[in-house]
Amino acid sequence: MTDTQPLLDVRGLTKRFFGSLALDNAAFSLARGEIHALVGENGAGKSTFIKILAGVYDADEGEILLEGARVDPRSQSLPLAFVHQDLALVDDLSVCENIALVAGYPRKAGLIDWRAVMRQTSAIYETMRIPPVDPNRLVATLSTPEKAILNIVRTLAHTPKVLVLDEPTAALPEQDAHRLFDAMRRMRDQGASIIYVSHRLHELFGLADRITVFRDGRRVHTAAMNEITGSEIVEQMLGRAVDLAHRAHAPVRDEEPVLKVEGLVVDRRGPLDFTLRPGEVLGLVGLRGGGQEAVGRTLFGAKRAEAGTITLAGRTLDHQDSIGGRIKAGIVLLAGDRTSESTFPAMSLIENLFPNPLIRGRSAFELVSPAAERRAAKERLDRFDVRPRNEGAMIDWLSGGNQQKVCLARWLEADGKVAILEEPTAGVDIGAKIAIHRMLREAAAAGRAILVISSDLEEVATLCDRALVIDRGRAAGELVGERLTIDGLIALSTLGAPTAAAPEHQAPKGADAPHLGG
Amino acid sequence: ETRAKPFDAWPKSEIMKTMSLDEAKAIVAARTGPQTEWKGPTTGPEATTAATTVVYVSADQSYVSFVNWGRGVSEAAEALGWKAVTLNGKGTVTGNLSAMQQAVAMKPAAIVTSADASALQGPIKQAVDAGIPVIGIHATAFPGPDPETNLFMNIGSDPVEIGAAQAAYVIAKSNGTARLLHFLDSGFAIARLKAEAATEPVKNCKGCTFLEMINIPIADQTRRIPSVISGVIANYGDDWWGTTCCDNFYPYIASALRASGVEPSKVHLVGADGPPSAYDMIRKGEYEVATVPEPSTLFGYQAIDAVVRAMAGEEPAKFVQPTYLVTRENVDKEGGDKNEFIPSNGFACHYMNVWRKTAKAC
Amino acid sequence: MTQTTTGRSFKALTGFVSIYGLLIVFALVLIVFSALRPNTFLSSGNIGNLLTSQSITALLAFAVMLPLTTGRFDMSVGYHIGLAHVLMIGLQVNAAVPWPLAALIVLAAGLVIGLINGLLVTRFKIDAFIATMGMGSLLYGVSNWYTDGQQIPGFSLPDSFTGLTGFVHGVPVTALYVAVVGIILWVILERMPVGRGLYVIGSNARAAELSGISVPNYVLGAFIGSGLLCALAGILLASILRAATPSVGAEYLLPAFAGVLLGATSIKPGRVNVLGTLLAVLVLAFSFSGVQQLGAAFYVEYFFNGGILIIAVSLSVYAANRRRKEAVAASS
Amino acid sequence: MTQTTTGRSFKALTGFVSIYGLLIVFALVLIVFSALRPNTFLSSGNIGNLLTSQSITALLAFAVMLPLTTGRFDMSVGYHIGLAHVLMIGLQVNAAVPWPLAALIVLAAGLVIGLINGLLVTRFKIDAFIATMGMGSLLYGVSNWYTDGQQIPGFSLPDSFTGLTGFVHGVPVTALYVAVVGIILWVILERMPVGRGLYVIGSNARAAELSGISVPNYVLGAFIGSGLLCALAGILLASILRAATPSVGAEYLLPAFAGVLLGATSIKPGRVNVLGTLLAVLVLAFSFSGVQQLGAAFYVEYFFNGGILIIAVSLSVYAANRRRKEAVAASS
Ligand SMILES: Nc1ncnc2c1ncn2[C@@H]1O[C@H](COP(=O)(O)OP(=O)(O)OP(=O)(O)O)[C@@H](O)[C@H]1O
Ligand SMILES: Nc1ncnc2c1ncn2[C@@H]1O[C@H](COP(=O)(O)OP(=O)(O)OP(=O)(O)O)[C@@H](O)[C@H]1O
Ligand SMILES: [Mg+2]
Ligand SMILES: [Mg+2]
Repeated sequence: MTDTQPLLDVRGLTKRFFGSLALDNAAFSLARGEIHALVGENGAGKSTFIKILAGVYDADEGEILLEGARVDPRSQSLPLAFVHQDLALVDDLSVCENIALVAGYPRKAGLIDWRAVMRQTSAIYETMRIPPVDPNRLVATLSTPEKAILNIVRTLAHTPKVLVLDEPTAALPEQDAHRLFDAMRRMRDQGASIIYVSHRLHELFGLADRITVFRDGRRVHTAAMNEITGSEIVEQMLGRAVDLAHRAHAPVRDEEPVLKVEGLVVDRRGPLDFTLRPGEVLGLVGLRGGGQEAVGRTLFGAKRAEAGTITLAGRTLDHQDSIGGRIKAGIVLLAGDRTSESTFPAMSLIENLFPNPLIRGRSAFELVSPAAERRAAKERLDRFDVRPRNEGAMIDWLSGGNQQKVCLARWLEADGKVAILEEPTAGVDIGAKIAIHRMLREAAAAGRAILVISSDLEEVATLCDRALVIDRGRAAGELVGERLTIDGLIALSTLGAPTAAAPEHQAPKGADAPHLGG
Repeated sequence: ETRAKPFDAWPKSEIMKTMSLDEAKAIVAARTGPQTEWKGPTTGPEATTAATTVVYVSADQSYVSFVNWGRGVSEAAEALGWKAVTLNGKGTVTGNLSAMQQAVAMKPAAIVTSADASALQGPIKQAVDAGIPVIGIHATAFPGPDPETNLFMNIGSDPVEIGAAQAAYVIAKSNGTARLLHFLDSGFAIARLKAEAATEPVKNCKGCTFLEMINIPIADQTRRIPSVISGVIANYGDDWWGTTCCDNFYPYIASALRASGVEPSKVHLVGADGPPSAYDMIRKGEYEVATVPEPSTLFGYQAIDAVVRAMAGEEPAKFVQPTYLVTRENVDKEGGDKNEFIPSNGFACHYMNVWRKTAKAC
Repeated sequence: MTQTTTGRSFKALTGFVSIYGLLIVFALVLIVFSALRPNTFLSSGNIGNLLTSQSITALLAFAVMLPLTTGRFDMSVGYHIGLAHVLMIGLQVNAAVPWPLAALIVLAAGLVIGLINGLLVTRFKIDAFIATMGMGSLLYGVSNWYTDGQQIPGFSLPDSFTGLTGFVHGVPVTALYVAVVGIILWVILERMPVGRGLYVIGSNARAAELSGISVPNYVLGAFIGSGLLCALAGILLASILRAATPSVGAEYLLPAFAGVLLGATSIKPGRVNVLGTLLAVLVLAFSFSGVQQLGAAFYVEYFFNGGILIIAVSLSVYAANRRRKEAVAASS
Repeated sequence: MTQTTTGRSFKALTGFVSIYGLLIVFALVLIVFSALRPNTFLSSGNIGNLLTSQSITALLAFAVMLPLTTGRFDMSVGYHIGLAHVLMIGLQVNAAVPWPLAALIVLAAGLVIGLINGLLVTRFKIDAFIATMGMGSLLYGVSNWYTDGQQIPGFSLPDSFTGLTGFVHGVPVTALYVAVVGIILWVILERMPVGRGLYVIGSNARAAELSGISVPNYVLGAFIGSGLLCALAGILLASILRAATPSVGAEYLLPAFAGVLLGATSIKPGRVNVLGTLLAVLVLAFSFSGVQQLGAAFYVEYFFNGGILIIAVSLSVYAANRRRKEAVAASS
């Protein structure tokens, strides 16, 4: 064994899904004690590669060498730990049990020691320096970012030789992402090697040591992180150059607001006031538990407001409205948790695009022509560049990013006045992200008002005309125009919190306190 | 002084292997005539006037025969001022088991059951050990006490006689040329016995042909019968006679025959049990031409008589009501106007004379 | 060259099998048994008899299918048809209600029963399996209470009522009702937004809700439809049997489920659907009838039923897997 | 102040009801009926008989519960117990096999049947509901073939065999077996990682797979366990009935499911569990026995069965919802 021998070496990895190549003779090599970024456009084969390492899929060809020895993840248990792209959480089990599922069950006399299972919860949250949630809470009652954190921390329980993270930050608030990066650096310093997949390229600089780019199931480039630029990475990924500095704010139109929110209280948090004009893209950002998600859900009728008024195009909305009623009134919402709230598994792309034709103004018992539907679906798949471009394919066959495009197409193409988009580009590659941002701007230009609820501050900074930072259901501040930058957002969202004692490692008490209860 | 243990079994009747045309005609003539003569007991112990409860464990309260027997038991019990409680075995072996266990737990004066006794050995033994006599109505194949299953008495028509009556009718009315099918649920011993008695004479009759024994588990009769009838018509055409253990098959067989386009006068069915549907079909001339009914109310009186005798420590009365044939000609006689076989022999009055030591003219 | 040709035709074959597997089985059954029993298997008598009796199973299978599109079991259909047929005969015989009125009453009762099932599931949030199981027991209680466990023979049913399930120009009318109901259901499920909604609920109820679909209303509607179908089946069963027995009904439950689930392996593999259900009911009925005509022992039916279920489903699962592979291969 | 106190005690109450609802119902049933029938309801004879006969239902409920932890239905348990008890008597009566050997054969057959069920579901990827339904039909065929549809009376079974389900110091031995099996299952499901794995598969199979749980092996194991439990129940049933009838068995299917699903509303609300299952079986049996002893019309028990199922489940769903709401409210 020499020092130059990689810890993990993968060669000639090929995986066909029903004949199509997801991985085509792919190679990857991971050195000891490095953080190695893995990037590539949607459907490039990153998750497939990781699932083969995890033994979830069988490789068709190729070999995996760990410390020089050939291994088979399917039959061996290897010192590798994974955070998969799809949240692998069990909703109706408690937090501590979800942790034990991955971290292991402490046992006494061969039997599970439930007290110890609960005790290990706080220890595990400590690895990311995040205050633990109540170990007995059902995962179903956690918010999306809380789930994302849980999904990550439980893997960090033991320091494995290799830690593999597949887009962990797609739904993670900026502050928590930084806590994760700190934890990763600590683990690297303790000798672990980390594979890190992300579409948020700006994260990689300063974090990763090396980067590998996949395209069409092949490795096309590996480089040291400090020897490559963002636009080079993008060019390797997409095979073409893209202007990363896209930022197109439209002149704010001087129209009457289409949406007026006054004194809104949800989940006993608030009050919140804001307005939204046609043609405007407004970002709502906040800390984890800031309540920005609840605001969107309330506007959409998926949650009940406890106080306040919502006025849409001059008409005050009834708090008892159903979701269907709000859609009819002109509000649509793209849910952030793709797998559990957006996609319809085992159904075709057509059906995923048009799950409820009523929202396109059809009546329940009206005849729908399948040919027209197919045409409409094809056209949308084209516009959103969904691959594979087969309207009859099942949604389950698509990569994460492509599924996201389908869900986005469902809502962006629906008629309406206000579109609320939670994490609109979660898991979408940089090329597609730019295209989607362009489409959102076009939709705005055509008169739509768009509310973006995103944990991706870069997205908010580049896409939105205006951003509100939400803290405990209240607007802690507003950033417009030139002041709307990533740094500005971070500053406001941490300073905006009243007790920002240790902004780096300690979440503001106010925001987190509720999570300790239960 | 209750005696719960059964006495010795009665000698069993022999199956008629052969039956000449004349014999058959004679049997038909005898069985279709009125049943006015009382052949049952005229003496016996007096019944108690104390509050007495009898439990009737019905094999299946959704099935007309079991319901009617229970009604007979209630009627006879009420005539004495007793109380009868019905427990439902729900048509399953295990349902019968738990109903019988319940019956034992209720500590009644006696238990009357229409459920198959051989799968109830445990609780019947418990009852007998506790001094509770168990009386069957068609709970085993033959009438009389049944030491093997601990029944103090089993009440019923003689299955051999029922089969013989069916065979006689088929041979007589077809002038010795019938082609015969027999439908049964061979899960029941009594049904197998009736089948043998009904088919042996036909098998041995020169001009007749015995076609097939067709087993239809009662639990899926509704679904199975249509395709069974398709098979029958495919294999034998639509010119045949049918006999059966149980009339409850016939409404389904009739609907399958209708759906297959068979004329109502073509196929001739001879039934047993005599539920209202059989009277209806015979009256309308829809496939069914005759049935051998069971005297439900009389069975109830017989059962209560057995209880009275058991309570006095005496042997059950050695009495079996002769079988009767319902045909289109006599369909309204002997209770037929009520769609039930009620012998016109004044049995209720006779029993009351015995139980209350009276001497009313009946 | 030849290799790709065989490859392509194999592909075409598996695609065809995965969609039309049941149709193929049906054709095979027809061919084999009409060769073995040429004079009788495809005789109009046999077909009329089978179609008439299977119409009931088919209607009940539809009744099971509707809530099952949303992923909800309806275990009450067996006892429901029992009650419906008891009421249909009972009202005419005991209460001298003219049959069209009796039919309306039975349908209204069916609607109410479906509504209650639906409310138990949507408002009281009881698991559908258990709610409808409890409801089934209640319905059985009602049947037995109404009849006191006795048979009600249809002494004087009018010809117009018994004729409901007769023949017109040799065609069994009952089969026509099933065809009409089938077409209506097909249009609703495959061509109308409301059908899309039902399937979508079955796939991901939370996402359906967030698509603006009122999940409770759709589920309620599915159960009401199921109740109406049971009532219709009960009316026809009464006309076929011309006598009512409270114990009738339960034996239809498993065959109805078998039809729906076996049907879900064909036409639209992986999802319960109208045509698949109809085909499955026919396949099961005709194959069993054929075996019966060959004079098999009574228990052969059970082997046959179990065997055909397992084999047909494995076959089409296999074909569907192959087809899925090819679909992705073709599109990329 | 008083308001919050009542608020808090109301909360505690709903929490208690949602967990111990069935226990409360059970206590009520015992109190009410022993007041109404003081001499018979709680007599040792009645309790002994109920516990003995309900042991079978309880074992079958466990057999249903095991695959149901992973979300798979086993519809073959009814026919399986039928075959097991037929074999158990048949081997002794027809083939003069000593009973311990016969029991081993029946258990081995149970293992094989469970294995086949499991393979159909995991390897052939057939929907569990339909695979086990088909399997059930096959098993019923075997029972009927073996007995030719007739009863096998066991008039000369050895006392050591019939004594298997007897009493020791007035305690029904069968109930002891159930207790032992229950404890084993409880330990496996609640105190061992393998049990947690089963539950995880049941609530999110994908997550289970990504957590490194071998879903097929776990499911296979659950079906094998189910097969063994059916075989055990069949052996005991043979000892209770002392005669074998091929039609026995199917009637257990719905009560077994009712027990498991009703049980899933208590102790660990929302998830099938051992203690809840046992409680549910007892509640149904004792309330039913009480109603029978009151001498109600026979159909009242159907109302009662259906009613208690629906009411008990609605109650505990209501309580669980309140509890969950409070949990969420408290945590936000
Ligand atoms: N289960 C599956 N069935 C069929 N095809 C699949 C399956 N999983 C992945 N694929 C296909 O394999 C290819 C690679 O997918 P993969 O999920 O590895 O992409 P990815 O690089 O992770 O993309 P993303 O950035 O969108 O997550 C895609 O074309 C996808 O459609
Ligand atoms: N949910 C749907 N189901 C079926 N067909 C649809 C659906 N949505 C759109 N279509 C059909 O697809 C075609 C294009 O749809 P699209 O909504 O893009 O049309 P459009 O250009 O907005 O036209 P319109 O003026 O009718 O709104 C039309 O024929 C439409 O009927
Ligand atoms: Mg991916
Ligand atoms: Mg349009």
